[in-house]
Amino acid sequence: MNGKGLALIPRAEGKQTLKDFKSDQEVRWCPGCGDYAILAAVQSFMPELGIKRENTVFVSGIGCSSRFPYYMNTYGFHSIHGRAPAIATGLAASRPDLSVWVITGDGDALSIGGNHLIHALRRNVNLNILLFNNRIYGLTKGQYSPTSEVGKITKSTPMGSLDRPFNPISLAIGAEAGFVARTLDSDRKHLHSVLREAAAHRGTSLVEIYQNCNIFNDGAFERMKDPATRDAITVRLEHGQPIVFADQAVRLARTGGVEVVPRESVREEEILVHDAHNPDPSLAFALSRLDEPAFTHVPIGVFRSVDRPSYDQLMSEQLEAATAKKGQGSLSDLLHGGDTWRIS
Amino acid sequence: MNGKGLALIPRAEGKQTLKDFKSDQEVRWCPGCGDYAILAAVQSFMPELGIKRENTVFVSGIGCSSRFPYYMNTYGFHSIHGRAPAIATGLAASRPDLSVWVITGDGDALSIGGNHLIHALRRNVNLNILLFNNRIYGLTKGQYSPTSEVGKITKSTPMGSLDRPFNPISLAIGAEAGFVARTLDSDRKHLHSVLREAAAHRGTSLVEIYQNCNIFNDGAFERMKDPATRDAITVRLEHGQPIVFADQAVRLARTGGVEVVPRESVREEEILVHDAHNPDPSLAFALSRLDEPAFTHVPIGVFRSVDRPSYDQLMSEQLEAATAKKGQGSLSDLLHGGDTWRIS
Amino acid sequence: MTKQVQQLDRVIIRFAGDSGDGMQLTGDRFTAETAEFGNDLSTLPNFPAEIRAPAGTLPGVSSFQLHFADHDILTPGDAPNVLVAMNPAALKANLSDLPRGADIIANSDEFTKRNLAKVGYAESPLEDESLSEWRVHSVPLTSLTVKALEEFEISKKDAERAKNMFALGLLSWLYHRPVEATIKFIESKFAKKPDIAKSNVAAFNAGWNYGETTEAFSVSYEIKPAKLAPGVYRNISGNQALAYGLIAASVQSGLPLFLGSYPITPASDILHELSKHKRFGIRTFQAEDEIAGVGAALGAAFGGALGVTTTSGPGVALKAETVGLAVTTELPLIVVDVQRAGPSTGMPTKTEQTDLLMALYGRNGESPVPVVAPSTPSDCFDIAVEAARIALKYRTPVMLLSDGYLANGSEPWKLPEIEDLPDISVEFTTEPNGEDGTYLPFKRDTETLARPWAVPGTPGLEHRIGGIEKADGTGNISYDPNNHDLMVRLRQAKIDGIDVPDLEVDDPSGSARVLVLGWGSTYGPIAAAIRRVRRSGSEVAQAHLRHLNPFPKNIGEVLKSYDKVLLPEINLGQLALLLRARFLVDIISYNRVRGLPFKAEELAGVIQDVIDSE
Amino acid sequence: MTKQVQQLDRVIIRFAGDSGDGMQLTGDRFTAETAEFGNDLSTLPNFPAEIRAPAGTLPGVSSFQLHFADHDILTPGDAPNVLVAMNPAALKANLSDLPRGADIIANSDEFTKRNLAKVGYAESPLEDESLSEWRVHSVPLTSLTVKALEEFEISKKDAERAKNMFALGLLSWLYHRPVEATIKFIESKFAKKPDIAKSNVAAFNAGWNYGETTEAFSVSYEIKPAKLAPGVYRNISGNQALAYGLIAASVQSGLPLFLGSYPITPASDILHELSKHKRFGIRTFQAEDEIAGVGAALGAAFGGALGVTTTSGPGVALKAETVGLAVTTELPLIVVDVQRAGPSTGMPTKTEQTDLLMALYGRNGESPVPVVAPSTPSDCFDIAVEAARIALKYRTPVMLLSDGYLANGSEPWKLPEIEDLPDISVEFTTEPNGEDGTYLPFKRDTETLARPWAVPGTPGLEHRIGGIEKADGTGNISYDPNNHDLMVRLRQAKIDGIDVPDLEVDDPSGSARVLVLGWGSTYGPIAAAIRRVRRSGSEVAQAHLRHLNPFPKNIGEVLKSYDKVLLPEINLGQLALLLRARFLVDIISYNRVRGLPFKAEELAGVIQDVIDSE
Ligand SMILES: Cc1ncc(C[n+]2csc(CCOP(=O)(O)OP(=O)(O)O)c2C)c(N)n1
Ligand SMILES: Cc1ncc(C[n+]2csc(CCOP(=O)(O)OP(=O)(O)O)c2C)c(N)n1
Ligand code: SF4
Ligand code: SF4
Ligand SMILES: [Mg+2]
Ligand SMILES: [Mg+2]
Repeated sequence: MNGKGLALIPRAEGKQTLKDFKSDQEVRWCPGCGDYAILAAVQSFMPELGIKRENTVFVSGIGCSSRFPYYMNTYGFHSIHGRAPAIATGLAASRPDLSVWVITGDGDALSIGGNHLIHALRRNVNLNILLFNNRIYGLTKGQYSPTSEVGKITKSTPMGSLDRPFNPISLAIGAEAGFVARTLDSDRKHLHSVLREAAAHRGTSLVEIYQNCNIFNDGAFERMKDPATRDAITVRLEHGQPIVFADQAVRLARTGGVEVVPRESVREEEILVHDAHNPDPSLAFALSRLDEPAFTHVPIGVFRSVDRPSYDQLMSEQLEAATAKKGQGSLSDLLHGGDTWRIS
Repeated sequence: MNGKGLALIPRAEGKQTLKDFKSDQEVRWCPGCGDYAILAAVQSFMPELGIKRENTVFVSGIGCSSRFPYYMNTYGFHSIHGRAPAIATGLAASRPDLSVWVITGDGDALSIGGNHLIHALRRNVNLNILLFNNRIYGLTKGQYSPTSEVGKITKSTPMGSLDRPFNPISLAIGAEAGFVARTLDSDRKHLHSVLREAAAHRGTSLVEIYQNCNIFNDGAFERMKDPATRDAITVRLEHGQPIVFADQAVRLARTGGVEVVPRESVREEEILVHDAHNPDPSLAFALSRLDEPAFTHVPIGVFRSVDRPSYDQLMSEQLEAATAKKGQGSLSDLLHGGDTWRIS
Repeated sequence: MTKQVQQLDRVIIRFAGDSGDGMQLTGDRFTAETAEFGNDLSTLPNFPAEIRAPAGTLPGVSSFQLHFADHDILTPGDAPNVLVAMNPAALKANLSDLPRGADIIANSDEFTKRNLAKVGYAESPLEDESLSEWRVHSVPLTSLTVKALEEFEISKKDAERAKNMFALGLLSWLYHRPVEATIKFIESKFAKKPDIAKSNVAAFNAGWNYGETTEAFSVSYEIKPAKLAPGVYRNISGNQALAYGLIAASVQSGLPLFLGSYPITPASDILHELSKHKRFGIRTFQAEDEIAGVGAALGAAFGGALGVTTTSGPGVALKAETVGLAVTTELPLIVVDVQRAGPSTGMPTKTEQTDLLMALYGRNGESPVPVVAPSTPSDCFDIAVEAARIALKYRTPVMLLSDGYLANGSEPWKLPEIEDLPDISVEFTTEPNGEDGTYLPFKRDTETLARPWAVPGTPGLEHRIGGIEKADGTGNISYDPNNHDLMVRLRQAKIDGIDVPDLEVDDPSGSARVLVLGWGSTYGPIAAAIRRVRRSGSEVAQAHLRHLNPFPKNIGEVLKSYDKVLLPEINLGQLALLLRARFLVDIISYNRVRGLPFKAEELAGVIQDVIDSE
Repeated sequence: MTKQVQQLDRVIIRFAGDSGDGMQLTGDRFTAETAEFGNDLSTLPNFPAEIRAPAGTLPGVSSFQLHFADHDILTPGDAPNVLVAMNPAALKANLSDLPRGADIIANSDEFTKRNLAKVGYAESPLEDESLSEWRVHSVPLTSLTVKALEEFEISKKDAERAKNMFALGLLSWLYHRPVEATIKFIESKFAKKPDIAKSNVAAFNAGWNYGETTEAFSVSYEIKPAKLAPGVYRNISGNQALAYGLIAASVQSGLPLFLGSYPITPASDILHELSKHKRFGIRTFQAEDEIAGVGAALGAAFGGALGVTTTSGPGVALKAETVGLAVTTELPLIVVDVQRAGPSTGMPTKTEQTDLLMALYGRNGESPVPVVAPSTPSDCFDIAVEAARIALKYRTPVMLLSDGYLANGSEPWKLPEIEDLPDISVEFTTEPNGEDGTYLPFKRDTETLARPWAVPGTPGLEHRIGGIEKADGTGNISYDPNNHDLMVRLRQAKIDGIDVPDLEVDDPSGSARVLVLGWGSTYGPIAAAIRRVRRSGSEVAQAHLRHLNPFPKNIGEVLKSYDKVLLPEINLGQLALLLRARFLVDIISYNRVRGLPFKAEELAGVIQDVIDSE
């Protein structure tokens, strides 16, 4: 596979395997942490891209999740809290031949790093941002995060948190994101399918990955994993497919949003067919509101995937256009370019 | 008038006039700047609130617009670039008896201050944020801003800007805002009506005000002011009213968003009736996308106004609950509260 | 069997195990028993950077060191007399700190092939000769615990997890600790799970009985209570003391406390602690980042609150611009930096004193701020009140430099009498201070140079402040060159003029020629080293700075009255730079930047060398 | 009428008017004519903080000062010989700088009741006696211009706006400036509006003719070209020179330039300038804030670019955390701080030298960075290349401290020969440097202590770096205490060991007892002051620091070889603090923090006092 997102990245010569992507560093998350599953999924996914390993870079901020780059046998940069999108932007904008992945957590991406995230999304540099959302601050031992539910009791909120969480999908769509998806740590197949589309997308892609922190927020996504509840709440979005799950279907609501109704109660044509490529983000936004109140219905998959030129691409084009017009810059010409005079 | 937003703020005794709200400082914007009109509108609006002038505070960041507090004869804090929402949050959260107004620009609020803005919105402290959007950096002499249109030629982008602008209304709705509105510097009546609703709303209200910068981005909103185009593109949103303008009407589109159609071509029931109080933000979001491409149709008015408890209120309640349960804190009890022992 | 009881004057114990083994809890409980018993004590917890590094690995080792004695002591001790090693990793990670002859109590159950291999032991050190220089007590802690709990209806996993309580019981027996409080503690901790509560108590008792009955331990030890000053004591860590100090400052100033903070190691516990005390009218605000944290605190200060922000080094860097705004708007604000090893992310769980120059100079423009630093965990209480006093009296942000060692270390604290706490109450301005009933927000107090503080809600005093240069008096925006020079100097003069107590010098004979100066958390190790040096017959003076800016007025004199001044710092010489520049004194620096406190022995050697080289 | 022509050796002109009057443009053009004519020159633009303050008010006054001479000069001059005042506000705002006897050319048309009232003149100073000590030339510039343009089809407003060209014409006549280039300039500037172009040229000519024909001016002046070193010259401002220097560094290093920046006065023009030169492969990225600006530059550096970020003081504060990351990851990066008056927002359009200590210490942990500072506008070119050299050779962020005075001021610049520019090319690492073909990203060059630089895309050298402490050599995360101490010292030693040229001392006789030391933009005023002092018969030495960290190796010697060292700084003594601490030398500081450069006369007095007090 090789979508536009990888068009400028050199292809690997031989075949690569999972092992090629494992670094020699001992993995140090808590036993049982969802990060393990994601790491394994990514390591097993990378060979599929067929790009040179040395042209792959993982950039992260700070948090448990942000340790990720150490475990990938690629280039990596474990930076500072919240700033990975900014650092990755400079890297990707100046090196279109690299496949740049940002690894971040809900605190890293949405609390301290919120501004860089939303700007990266509107700017559309060729980045893949994987947001490990465990709805808690793991590394600092369990304070509530901007995705924690209201009333969350943590060390910093002994009487419960007061502020309404972000819905990362809604926020990203509101920030003009071209590619937005959600998946789950424990569903490797789905994770792979979403990563595949993200990598193929040229521009910034945001993938929210629900990740269990079994130490400080265990079971946050249990309803999506427990066979007893899973199927009744998981809404799998697939482009071009009607949005149906269990015995339910999704249709447009009169009031502007979307609603879940018993499948039998609607006509086939009424069922919403998912269009991830819709230039108007309104429907993707409406779908992101399906899980209100939280975990009644949780869409996963690609909400939105719309092509537009990536920032790095446009930047390169300007450089080329300027050079095409007046030739490559000459330092001597530049210095002598103003009003000069000679003294002899 | 006195909505919930002002419930905790002491009422003025006598009648106040515009003059009461004018400070002794000389106003120093460029002649013709849209900021003058907004200042005059706000000064003439404030007496209507009937709250004590001394309980009113204007907090701003940095930018031309952020000079605003100096001209209001209230308490004021001209802070640093982008941080006004954070500073105002501390003030409003600790002083529910104050009416706190944040004055900010498109660069101040959406570029450097983007993170504070989105967090203020989801957090819902009792603040009124007035975002003067002139789609340019005024104070630093004319670089493009996060609301400038793609291809904008400025000093920092001589070949045109590359990044897609934010739509502040979409961004705010994506950030869980409870109150979002838009108005125009030159339409004092409309400005007043929006300010009135913003002030009455308890929680964070965001008001985007289109503001002409006649020096660096003159005429940015000309299509909304020019009698020749004005009425054909301005969509006035009024709660409970069908959304119609000129000979056009707005209805739900099949693809999830909303669309503009000739009024005559639709049945009355098909015309969308604006519901600013809809708990689901999807429709408000869809309406925010009406001006794509920019200035084909620009909704103004209150997009969304939904009640939920404000952060400061919840915070006060926790303090009260804690005190109710165990009584006011005693320092001596606190210090002696752990395992103690006596040495004599 | 009656066992021998030996008298000791002091003991250093280190509990070490896997992160999951509950060593911090064990250490805390032993500390509580020891405090209750009346020994003086000092503790040093040491956790891994990871939340739970893989079980059994070296990076996963968590430890807790406790020094207790029958006299007053100053540090958690250099080298443990006893190491409790719950697994091979714990043994390996800590062995190098253990002096020959020390006791090792090892959980032999965990010395399995697999666990040994994880840390690179080919053979079990409990079984070969490699530990022959130590006194090794191999105890099958896990299986003994499981056996002791057979009768309980709990899972094997839960039974195994109680092994730390078994160890605690054993150690409690070994050192004659009172046990009632621990039993109560266990019962209340697991109040909701009575089975677990009972089994943990049983494990604890079993450990005690094991010591009492088996022959593995033939001697137990008694350490008499210390003769400390009379009063009521509790054990307290630096972070907790700091939080209590801030609450006290709020009470004593009459201002509501507003904390704007963003979690960061090792400062987060101050946020956690303060968020529990809403009954004091304390508002804790977990902000989206450090900038918002300090911004909100400053906004609250503008509104008349005692504004505080707590963080560590990287957070201080981020707050710089806002602290500069506080400097120029002259609003009170407390910025707590619990320093950790840098630069950048550095080693978040390790201690360091490397933020002093940042605290002083880490802002654009001439931007003076007072800086204070506590010297011991309990001093964090007093220094917080002192920071508030300065902030409120002089209307200025104050930097408070704690560090990881103070934050997590603990010691007995003699509780202050409330009535002895300073009155730091503030009067807001409520009346015009200018001509014609105008309000001049920058008309200064002639003595302190502080500006008046009129808060929103005060009729008639509406005014505007901001980050642009202000005209003296009116506070209006001013670009006048002479006004700017004046304001720069006035802001500096205000800070330079802060009333700071004189530096006290401990020089018993009055004839020492060498002064050892310190600041911050090095107090304990320096003082302990000084004791050693004096004990060995040399004369040496000690002085410790709690005020780093401005300095005490007598400091120049003090420095000049000694032939040599030795200044140990856990940095590359930051305070030394300041003193050299100010007093042109050739300070002798001793610097080690290892993320750890100094050891008393190490410092004693350095001090002796300086004395001898005279 | 033949007019008298008088020879002068130097003149200082100040153009002053409303922000809308085009004074900067007028000044620029006069400067260009003067440069073309071959005088040496130096300029000082001075704009209001507001974009366009209300017309006719004092805060709205914009001015441009130009000093030109038949010999080499060093500053824009202390006090103007001629003030062109386009309105009463311009007169009032500038009069106090004007020595008695100076010429005033005032636009009498603007001295209306209304305009006079705006600035508090009861009567027109042109008509009462108040200006009797100056030589006042009342010229109705506006009406003369409008009259001269009667024949053109332009609005009255446009005609009036051309009055600055009339003034320029008059001044060009008065000082015998060549005019062709100005006429060409006007024609090309208004190429799209031929009417405006023609009328502006006409206004310019009318001004010239007015001088030539009326009796208002009986004397005109000739200032011979200066005898500067042979070569090709252009006039250049500091910001432009800095931008060119960065481009040169990119060319000379062979690395593409990546600028991550956020607009801020007075640094924005560097971003503007660089964004024009995409043909050099330069990527300019206007980031969402300063943190993103430096972050992107660092990311680009990781990818092998010459990463640069440009800002002013408040922005530096915000970038601190990321610069710390660059320090610990040891990546090359240039951080340009165009200093402005602080603290906080301060006075953005005014100059200052108050960020030196922040540059050095404004980060958590021991976080050493080299610091360089240009001394003149054209030196900004060289210093940019030097900053790049250090950054690339030593793999380190470098702080470059320019300031508002250098940024906007201009002077003739003798263009360097491209082949004389240093070769600062870099070799990326492409081969394993460890055993068994491994790559050790922290295995240092034994001479420079720089680490290798392998960029993504290099097969076999995949590696990870980050902000946590790294093991020496491998770069793996390490919490080992001794490793940390080692790394802290290695990072410091690397910076301390940077090769920096020796400090040159200008001490013609070799027998001066007083040394005047400076750094940054004070070079011109200090050197001019030194000339005065020497002219008056005293001996004094001068030295100027371009490298603030590390210092030149010989600096200690230099300092100690003079009885007194005087150090003027536009701060409260920041460099003095560093030198005192390092060399225990009792530096004499002279500090004025007025947002303005020093005046040569003022400094001459200070220097003389120091000499005399010997
Ligand atoms: C500037 C700065 N502020 C705060 C911290 C402390 N800190 C480290 S990670 C983190 C939050 C982690 O939460 P998240 O991003 O959700 O990651 P997780 O650990 O849950 O994977 C915080 C507050 C820091 N390292 N740097
Ligand atoms: C930390 C910091 N960065 C940059 C600046 C420079 N700056 C001042 S205002 C501004 C942007 C102004 O744009 P906007 O917010 O849209 O306000 P406007 O002037 O257009 O009203 C910038 C970049 C600053 N003052 N502080
Ligand atoms: S604390 Fe939570 S997120 Fe972090 S490693 Fe442990 S389980 Fe994973
Ligand atoms: S620059 Fe633009 S926004 Fe600023 S004062 Fe002038 S007109 Fe208004
Ligand atoms: Mg998380
Ligand atoms: Mg703007």
